[in-house]
Amino acid sequence: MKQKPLTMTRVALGSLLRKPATVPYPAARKPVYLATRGHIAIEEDKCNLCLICDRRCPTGAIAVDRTGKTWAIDRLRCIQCNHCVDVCPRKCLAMENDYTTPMQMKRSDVVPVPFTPPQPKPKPAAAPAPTSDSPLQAKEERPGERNHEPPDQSSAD
Amino acid sequence: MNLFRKSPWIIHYDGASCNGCDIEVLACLTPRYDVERLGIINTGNPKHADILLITGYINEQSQPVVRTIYEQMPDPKVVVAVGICASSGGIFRDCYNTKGGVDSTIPVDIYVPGCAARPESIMDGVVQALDLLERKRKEKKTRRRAIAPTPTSEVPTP
Amino acid sequence: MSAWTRILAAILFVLLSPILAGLLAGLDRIISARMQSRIGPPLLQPIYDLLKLFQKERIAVNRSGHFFLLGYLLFTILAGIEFFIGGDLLIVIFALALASVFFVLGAFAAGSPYSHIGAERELIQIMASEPMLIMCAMGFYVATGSFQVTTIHAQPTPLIATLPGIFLGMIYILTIKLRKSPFDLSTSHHAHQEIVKGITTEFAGPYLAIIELAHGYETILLLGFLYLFFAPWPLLALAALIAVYFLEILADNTHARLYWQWVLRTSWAFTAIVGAGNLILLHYLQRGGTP
Amino acid sequence: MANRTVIPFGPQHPVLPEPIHLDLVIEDEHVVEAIPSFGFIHRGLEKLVEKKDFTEFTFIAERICGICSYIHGMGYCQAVETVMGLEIPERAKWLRTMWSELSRIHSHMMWLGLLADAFGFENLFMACWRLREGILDVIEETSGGRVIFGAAKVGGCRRDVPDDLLARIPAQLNAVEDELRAITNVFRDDFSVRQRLCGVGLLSRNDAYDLGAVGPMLRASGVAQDSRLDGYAAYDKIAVEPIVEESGDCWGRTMVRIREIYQSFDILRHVLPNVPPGPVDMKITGAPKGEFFARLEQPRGEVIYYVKGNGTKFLDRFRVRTPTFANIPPLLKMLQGCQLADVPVIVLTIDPCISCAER
Repeated sequence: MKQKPLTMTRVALGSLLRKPATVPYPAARKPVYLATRGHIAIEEDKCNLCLICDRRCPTGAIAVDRTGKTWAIDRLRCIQCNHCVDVCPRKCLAMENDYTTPMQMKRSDVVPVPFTPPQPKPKPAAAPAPTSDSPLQAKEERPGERNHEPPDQSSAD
Repeated sequence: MNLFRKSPWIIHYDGASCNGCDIEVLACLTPRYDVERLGIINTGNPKHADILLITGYINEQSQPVVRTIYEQMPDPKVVVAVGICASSGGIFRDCYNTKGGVDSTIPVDIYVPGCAARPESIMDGVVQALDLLERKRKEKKTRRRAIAPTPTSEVPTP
Repeated sequence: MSAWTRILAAILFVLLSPILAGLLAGLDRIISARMQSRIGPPLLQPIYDLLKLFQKERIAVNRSGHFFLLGYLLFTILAGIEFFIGGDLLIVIFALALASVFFVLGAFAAGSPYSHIGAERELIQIMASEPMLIMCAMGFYVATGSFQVTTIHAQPTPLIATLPGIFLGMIYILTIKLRKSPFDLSTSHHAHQEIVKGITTEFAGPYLAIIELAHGYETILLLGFLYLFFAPWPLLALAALIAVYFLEILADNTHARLYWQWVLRTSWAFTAIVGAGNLILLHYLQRGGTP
Repeated sequence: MANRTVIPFGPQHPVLPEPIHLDLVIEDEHVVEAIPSFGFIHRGLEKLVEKKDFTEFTFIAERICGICSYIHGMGYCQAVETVMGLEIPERAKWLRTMWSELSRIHSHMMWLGLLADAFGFENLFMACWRLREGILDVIEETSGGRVIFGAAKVGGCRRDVPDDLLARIPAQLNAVEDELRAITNVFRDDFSVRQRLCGVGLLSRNDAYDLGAVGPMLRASGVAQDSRLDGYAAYDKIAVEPIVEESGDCWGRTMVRIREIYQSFDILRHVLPNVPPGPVDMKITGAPKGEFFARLEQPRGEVIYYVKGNGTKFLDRFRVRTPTFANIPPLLKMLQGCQLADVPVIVLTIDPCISCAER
């Protein structure tokens, strides 16, 4: 096969004359698709605090507090795997298409859940006894955990 | 004029990540996203860089590397943890060889969530970092003035 | 040209070159970006970069390195002043070579393997480009009988007519001097390199800005050299300079980086063929066809 | 400059985004020896099988590597399915084939760009990555993620792809393919590219075989080996011809990968209209008991998954042997005696994926 010089010239000059392929992001943005996995949202009215999402989350990003009646997600732990959406028995979780914005402080998004447990019949989700990662324990370790002190930064001068 | 807003140069270090965020960081440089619009250059040299993008968490072996890169960067500098592994250890935080997110080793200024972090997210994170750069420069200036009335310019080295 | 206009030209060179070179580099980056289907940075980006670098913290690896860098900047400016004041072309070339040597010494002083390799490669690039620069001065001498820039500038006919080979050779080494692919061996502005940033690896903040500044002066000076080929017709000169610069950008975007052996070999071969060939032919013609 | 210098290469390096460290002992810009050190990215994720149950481990398997993410997830699932004796639905098999070919195209195009970056050809890098975005769009539209697909599941696929979308994809692929021709012609013909690739990093057929090279490395040295011929997923119904080059140098490996891109386009054009209707996953009962080796063809070469179940929800053992791991001995062999400028090119021709290799 022969070597040819300047084979890229046509591509380069062609691109020079065409419109750039750039989507100027903050001004315009690429459309998202129906399937795009962005972030988890909850319809808190439907939630019955069954704890299934809490237990099945592969990274432990979701924390459900039955006594305080809150559903919380740590966006910095969520891997958008969609697993909680798949396992949610009441279909109150959904995968939204837009991603979470960056943040300067670590925080959890806490959603209060207006759920009043019906008195007579016992809740089905409470039946399997949690072994090591009980919701209470998981909740307690959340604030302090992995919250390392930044190492002493000795500035250069 | 806020010059750091106009010309942030980045350096990218791949901690122990799965490469997903790395290729998204690189994708930011390429025509679809083209961060050079914002004056961003991927220098690859810590001494030229203003913003350190780290993907992936830290393990024993990479800890000194990350620390060295951070210390080699001249002030003002900002650290952006890209992806959930860099932010919190992510799905690998239960592995035996993790030390946690980047904040276990160096102070992190911006956390970019996502697995893998989308290029738009990374750009948002970098844009947030720009304001911090200018603020850090001013802080540095006032601190220096407070310590010594005559500004010393060079770091003496043997 | 009167002495005052010449002094004015030199002052303008010192004052305006950074801005002009910045604009040129900005244009370069925009056109490169468009060739890559990107939007590219704002036009003033190189100037922003330069000013930002001056605001960064000064990290010193080695004080002597910075002394050499100041030498690089100073001698580049001196070469430029000598050129625009209409002085001796040989002094310009020697001052420029000295400036490059200072730059190389500065990189050697840092002691990092990357900057060492970068400095070695820079020396090779100087070796590759210097013969052509000297041959350019010789060509001007053969064509006009003088090394003085004023005399060369005052020629009634453009020198491109008698020195086309020298002009081609100058374009060739301009690619080396501008650090464009395929000759971005020692350091590269945009593309990534196996030796990190090569010769500039160890210089941070304001010192990097000095390098950029000196590089800007050098660019304008070299474009001044090319201008001399079209001196009587300024508009043609401008068009030619724009065309040459565009070709440089195109070459940058259509070539991979090549080996230093290749760079040295081809630039000497090219210099010998077009430069020396042009000189010999010109000499032969001036002697009235008798050898 | 005849005395020996040691150049540290990595773990942070502009042309190689991944953390591998090589101490290059050089003499006159010639590499005498390359001493690697590893472990910058070791996570120990194989141990996690003891903490996560075998279905949830799929998410971790997908994150062994973000570039070949889907094939890792799929290979793990395939190994578990074989241990459990599951026969997954036909549609799931075809969708798996589609996604693994898409990920091969995206990986190879990314690699072409990185190779161009290694020899300082910025425009070519940008061009490859620009076209790759077209493939990523298809991936995102079908699976929901740009790099981490999240579509693998023990017992099938996690999501179905609507038929009208499947019908639309070939047109998108054709558009990418048309533009790609001009770019790959540059790799094939261009003078400066050929200068940097031809005759660089020679690996003879015997060396490649003895040192255990896999994938495009092996095929570029003239050995026709392709695990897709084993007929996993729907590959038993597709004729796959291993792509072989004889030259054994960097250029040969580039050509193998370029031809594989076009081959994948052809396979996809065959797969997409033939995806059969039906369910995409099945209900899983019980837990894996027994052991199995699954062999798959990644973009980088043959990958092997070993799974050992003990009848509980938690697996006993899980091991991956990734192609990059297998390709490192040939890499060290090739680096001896090359020029310093060739180091990034040679390192990239094995298509290093260090996060795969170190897990």
